[in-house]
Amino acid sequence: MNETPVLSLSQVSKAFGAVRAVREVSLELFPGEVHALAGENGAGKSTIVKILSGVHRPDSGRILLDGEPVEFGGPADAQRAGVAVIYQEPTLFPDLSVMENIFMGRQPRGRLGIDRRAMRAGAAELFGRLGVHLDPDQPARGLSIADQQLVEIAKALSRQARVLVMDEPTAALSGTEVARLFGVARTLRSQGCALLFISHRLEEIFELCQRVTTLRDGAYVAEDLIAGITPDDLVRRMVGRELEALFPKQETEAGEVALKVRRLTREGVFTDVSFEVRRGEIVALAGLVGAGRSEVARAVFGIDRWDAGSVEVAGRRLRPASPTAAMAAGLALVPEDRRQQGLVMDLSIERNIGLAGLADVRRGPLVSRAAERERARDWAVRLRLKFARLTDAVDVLSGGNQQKVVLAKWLARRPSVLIVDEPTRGIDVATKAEVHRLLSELAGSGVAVLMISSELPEVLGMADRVLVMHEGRLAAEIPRADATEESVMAAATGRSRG
Amino acid sequence: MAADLARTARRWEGLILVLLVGVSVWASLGVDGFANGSNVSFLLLDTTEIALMALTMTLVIVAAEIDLSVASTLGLSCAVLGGLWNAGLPIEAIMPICLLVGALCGAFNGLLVTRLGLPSLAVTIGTFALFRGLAYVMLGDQAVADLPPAYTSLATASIGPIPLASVLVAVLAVVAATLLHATGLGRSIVALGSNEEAAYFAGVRVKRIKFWLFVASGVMASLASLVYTFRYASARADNGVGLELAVVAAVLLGGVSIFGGRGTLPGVLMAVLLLGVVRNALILADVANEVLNFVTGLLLVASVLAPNLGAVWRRRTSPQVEGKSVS
Amino acid sequence: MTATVTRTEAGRRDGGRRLVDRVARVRELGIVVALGLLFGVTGAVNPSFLTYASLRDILLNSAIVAMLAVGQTLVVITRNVDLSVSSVVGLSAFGGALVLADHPGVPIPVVIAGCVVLGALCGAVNGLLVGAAKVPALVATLGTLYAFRGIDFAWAGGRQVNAADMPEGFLSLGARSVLGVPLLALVALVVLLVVGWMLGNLRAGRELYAIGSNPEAAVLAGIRVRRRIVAAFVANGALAGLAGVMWAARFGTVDATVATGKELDVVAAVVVGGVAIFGGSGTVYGAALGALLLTGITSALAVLRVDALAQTAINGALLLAAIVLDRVLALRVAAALRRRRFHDPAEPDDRAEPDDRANPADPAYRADPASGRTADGS
Amino acid sequence: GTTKSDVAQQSSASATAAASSAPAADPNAPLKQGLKIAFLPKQVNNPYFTIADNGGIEAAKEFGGEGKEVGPSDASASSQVSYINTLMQQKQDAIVISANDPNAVVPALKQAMAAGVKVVSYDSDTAPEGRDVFVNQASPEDLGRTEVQLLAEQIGHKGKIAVLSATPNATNQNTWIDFMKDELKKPEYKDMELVKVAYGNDDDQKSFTETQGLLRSYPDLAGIISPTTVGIAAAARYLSDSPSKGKVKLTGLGTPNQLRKFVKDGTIEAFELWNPADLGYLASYAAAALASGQITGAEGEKFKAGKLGEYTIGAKGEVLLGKPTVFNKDNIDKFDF
Ligand SMILES: Nc1ncnc2c1ncn2[C@@H]1O[C@H](COP(=O)(O)OP(=O)(O)OP(=O)(O)O)[C@@H](O)[C@H]1O
Ligand SMILES: Nc1ncnc2c1ncn2[C@@H]1O[C@H](COP(=O)(O)OP(=O)(O)OP(=O)(O)O)[C@@H](O)[C@H]1O
Ligand SMILES: [Mg+2]
Ligand SMILES: [Mg+2]
Repeated sequence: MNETPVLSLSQVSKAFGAVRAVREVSLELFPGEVHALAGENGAGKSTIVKILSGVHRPDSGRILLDGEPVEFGGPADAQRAGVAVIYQEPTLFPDLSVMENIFMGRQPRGRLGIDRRAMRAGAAELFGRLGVHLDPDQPARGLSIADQQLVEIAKALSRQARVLVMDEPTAALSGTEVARLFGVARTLRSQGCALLFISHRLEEIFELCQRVTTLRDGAYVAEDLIAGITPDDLVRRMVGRELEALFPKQETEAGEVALKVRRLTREGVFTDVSFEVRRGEIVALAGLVGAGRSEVARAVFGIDRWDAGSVEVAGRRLRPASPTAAMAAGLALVPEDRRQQGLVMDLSIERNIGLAGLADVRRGPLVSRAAERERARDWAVRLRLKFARLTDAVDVLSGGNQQKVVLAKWLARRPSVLIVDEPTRGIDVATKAEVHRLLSELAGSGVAVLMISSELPEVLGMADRVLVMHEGRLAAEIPRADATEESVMAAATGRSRG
Repeated sequence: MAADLARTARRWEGLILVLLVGVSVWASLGVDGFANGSNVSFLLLDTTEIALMALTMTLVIVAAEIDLSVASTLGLSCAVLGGLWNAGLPIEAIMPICLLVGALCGAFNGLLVTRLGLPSLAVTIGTFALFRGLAYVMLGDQAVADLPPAYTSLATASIGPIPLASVLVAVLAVVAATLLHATGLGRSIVALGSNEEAAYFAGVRVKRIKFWLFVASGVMASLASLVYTFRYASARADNGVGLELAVVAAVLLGGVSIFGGRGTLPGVLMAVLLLGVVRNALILADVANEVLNFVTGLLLVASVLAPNLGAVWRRRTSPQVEGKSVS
Repeated sequence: MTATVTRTEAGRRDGGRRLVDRVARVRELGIVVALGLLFGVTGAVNPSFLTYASLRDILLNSAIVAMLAVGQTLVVITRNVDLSVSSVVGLSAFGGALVLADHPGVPIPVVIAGCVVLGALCGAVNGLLVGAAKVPALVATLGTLYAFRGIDFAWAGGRQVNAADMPEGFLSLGARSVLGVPLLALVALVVLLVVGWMLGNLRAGRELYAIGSNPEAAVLAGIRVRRRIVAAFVANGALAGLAGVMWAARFGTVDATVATGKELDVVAAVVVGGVAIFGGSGTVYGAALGALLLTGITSALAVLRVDALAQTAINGALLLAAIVLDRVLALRVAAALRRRRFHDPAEPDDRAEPDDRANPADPAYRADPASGRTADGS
Repeated sequence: GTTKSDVAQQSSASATAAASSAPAADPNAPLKQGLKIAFLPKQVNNPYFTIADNGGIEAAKEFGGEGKEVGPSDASASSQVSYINTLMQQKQDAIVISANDPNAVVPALKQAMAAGVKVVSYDSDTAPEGRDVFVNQASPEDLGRTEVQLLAEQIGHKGKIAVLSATPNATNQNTWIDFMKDELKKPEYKDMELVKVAYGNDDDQKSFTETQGLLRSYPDLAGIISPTTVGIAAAARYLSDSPSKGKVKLTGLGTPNQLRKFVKDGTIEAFELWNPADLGYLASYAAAALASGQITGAEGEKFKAGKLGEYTIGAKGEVLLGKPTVFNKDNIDKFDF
């Protein structure tokens, strides 16, 4: 290819104090091409994205726009240069309507200020292209992570940029939305847009991209044409070694019923949901985004009040709307939104891990710092957390490593019923395998696991049984043997009753 | 971001300490009448009520709430004390009743904040007027001054230059600091102040903790009212008008983030002392009152500005540390 | 992974129902109801409360606080606060009065403009401290609250400017009416409408909401956050400056203590008016209504022959009642909307509704008394 | 336990003990030179106190002393106490104070007196054990009664009247109002009725609203007495622009400068006040006389107060400045304060 790249990085480095997040990385984005950026958690992908978007200024190296060196003083400069970015973590204005979120700072203007009608039409058109049904007038507050992600995508598309950078846009999406997104991305590509795509789902990279750059520990490893490599090659480049099988779920004997949910209803959200999870079992809760899976999990754990039905743990009814009661009964919930619900971003890694188990690290009335640290260190090592010090705020961790901290926080409590909502969102392949091994091990030791996941391979690989939700109701229960992509998707989309 | 904050906080307390020592040394050398026992004793005594209320205010603000009604609670408690004393009750029976009144005031705030989910700023602006008004209803325009000398002299008594009331403050400060910095409850308070939702998801009893924090704030305000009444030997409905801003100012100067989740009690106590020392020294030096207020304001702004400007300046000069350092 | 199915059709509209929803969701509903109750009850007890002269007085009384509340809203929306307004009002009132008294030759419009500029300068100091130097607004403006008042005291040095010292033409501004509406109220109304329109319909206005709603995202969206915050403080300062001259014209007697302690009234008006104290939502109309409600309460108590000693308490109780009423109404409306949507799945989903009980995990919990009504402030 | 009655017994016992140990006065002692006299008003930068204290500082210059004004910017008792303590540290010879709370300042003042500082209260008295002498601007009885008389003349001894006071706790105002009520009991006022005491809290806006409230709730109101300078100015300002101007009479305490416009435009017929500068002047001399040993504060002692002539200490250590001046259209231009 002898075209000049629209945007390229040449030998850029970026350090945060002692952490060298990016080391002399070069990257070229060509028009009409989707370029993938691959690497483990903390490899420096998001840092590259933030350099491209003007959030971070590189310590050394150059950014070239159409072959000319440029300096981005801030996000506004990058936007003016035609770079649109979807950040790893949603950046919405919760108080504003969805359409204003999309067009903030670029609202269509009429004679009397902002033209709301045009703005609404614009948003509706974007949602149409993405095939989502969001009300443009709805406030962004309370949108599920997936919907937030979709709004972010719409926002980036609305910029009609020359370069579109997408940092794990699909992490919270299920197959349907991903397919739509890819459709849109291909159209943009054919129109001459340059795209940068980041994902920990390797099959997505192979489906969409033409070229892939791999990073390891902040350093450039290789640039390959997708056509020329296999997924195994890519993993080897990322991890630097061979990986064992991805989904090592061991067969275990299901024990007695640990979690029993009966006719649970929360008006306007989900209706008449009944299921049970036995000790030693991993039950997956599948469905399309917005089917109400997370809502069920929240209600079971006592975050939300339910209107009817009951929840029993080990045969004892749970007091509604009390997370403390749920925790006392042995329940744990790894929530889907790690920044809002999972972590206190300003607190250190050890404090976050300790937060759910303060009773375990007590000496008399006081907290034993040593015990707290010991516990945090133990789990950090087990989950292969990449960190500088345990006293660092979780804020500085990469997205995937933050997710590991949430997991550590709940696993450290040794729950008897573990509910995990999108447990591997944003986690790299190697660690994902690690998390799966862990879940499987937990199940093996008699823990009942309820896993919500939008990633079908994960569901199929891990679950002993698959429950499928559709529009707030349980649509099907599929045993492992019958669970296939087709059967699950059919139930999830309401085409068949399983 | 957060690492930076943590470092600022550490630096902040350092800054306040340096200021405190600096001003004290300057005043001892340069201001007549500053460095003698009776003045020091008086200076300490004069910060008692603010220090007491600042202890619980710190906890409340770290939990990302605020209690602007403390001074009114103090007033109401004073009025109750005066009214019951006039009615002939023994003072030993009145004092627990006053503390109870404070607890009720706090519980009222707490209920409105936690049960209805109202912002505490709005609620306590309302109760700020309500409690003060109840004080007027209770005691009207009377001033009760014939309080038992045993207690009034106790309130001003001191061991050497250390007033008894300051001993009370010190004891409670140790309790509060231990609570905030070394117990699980303290961890929970910090966590919920920083991210309430995540704390709730982690099983922190957010509402219950907040409720009790408001109750504690009320009780502390009425404890302060006892000190106040006996110290001035005067129970009136308008006792302590305007103290709430002084308390909030001291807490903020002490490095507590108004957005919650960050702040230490040693910092706050040093800030209370710093404000007391500065006021005392400047008044002794015959500095006009308007300058005094100006200096108070400046101190507040400068204490935050200085570290910030430092950071901005360093960023300008060396882009290498533009981001946040982990080391 | 390739199945393409859509969720239930959600975006359908139903004109009539939407209108009802819209009304029910109007952010200021609670406070309008509270105002209605206040005027209704007081008027029933003492009809003279509803006479033209009385209403005119109430409008006049609330004009200054309303204008300050409008300015404060600009700042609060950006997740900041300006406690120094009362000191700015004092400074501007005294400065204006002093010039009028000592230099009778200076034309009145020049004096007014001067006061506005003085206020804007004070606002700029606050704005730079908060926007550029990143001092938390509460700390910065608590500091300047003391500092500006100190300057005022030093300037006045115990002097008082009296009505006799100021030109009649100036004083009459404080009392004159145009078409039966007091001039000061008219000024406040114009300010209200202009600022309200700007917040709702200008990009700059919407950006203020964005900044308050999520400051970090605002930076990423390319909004010039610092500039906007400084602008909000400057505008608020300018309005406080204007309020200062209005004060001088209205009360005639001016010394260095003018408007001491009024910052809490202003913040109370803003909060009662439903502006979220943590930024991002609320309207100037609400804030102005809040100011009207607060002054209305004081006026009503004065008219109702309420025992003077009980007034403060009743004032506080009514203030609380207004906030609680607003909150309860909001919860009811939200719950009703949720129930109805449940029975009619074609209605678009609004997940911002508060739960029946306050719940910390509920997005609306942390926000203002009634978030979860309209998304944008207009 | 400790109850009110035990305390009453104790304190009466200690009062008699203190009274017996007063040192004797030497009426012929010369005024000492270089006396340091500090004025502690309720609030600094309050124009009324600024005038009064300047009068006092003027007097100090006359007798070769050194006067200064210090004090809080908020009218609160607790901040006054801080100042008393620092004045004691500074070893002032005398403190001249207008108390925000007659009782709260007493412990601090007693401490100061024990350290040899003389204390004179002016404008607003402290409890008697907290000072040596109280310089009273006008007898409260006189003030209360003359205000009623002033208003009665203006409204022809007939109609409803109201009082617009400062805060409900203002000691001065409350004493005056009590005497007003007492005066109104006399037969010549049988057609007058005091319908309400409103409180403007010495805040412009509140005083305005209260005035409006009075006119609204008593449409047939004949007159208002406002014994506070902030209140009367606000009420005058409101009335001058309202249809009630001249119909509802207004009187009370105010400074001529403040009210000149309203007297000229007919809103106010007459009001009264003592000369604040003279008040400070007299208090300054009283302090000097105390510090020089001329007087001790006992009844019947006499001292000279410069241009104001000789004064005698009355009962309870009170010195009376004299009768207040009544200001009206004819004489107001002769005054500038
Ligand atoms: N603001 C910051 N301060 C300090 N360290 C940081 C900061 N941002 C990132 N880092 C560190 O830089 C490294 C790279 O982080 P980055 O977010 O780029 O990883 P990533 O490749 O996007 O990982 P993931 O797949 O988990 O999202 C990590 O070690 C992280 O801890
Ligand atoms: N058909 C639908 N149309 C509109 N809203 C729906 C529909 N089905 C469910 N919802 C709403 O979607 C929300 C469920 O979101 P939730 O985040 O729980 O979904 P989920 O299945 O967990 O998806 P994910 O976790 O992948 O985001 C509920 O508030 C529900 O009211
Ligand atoms: Mg990342
Ligand atoms: Mg979900």
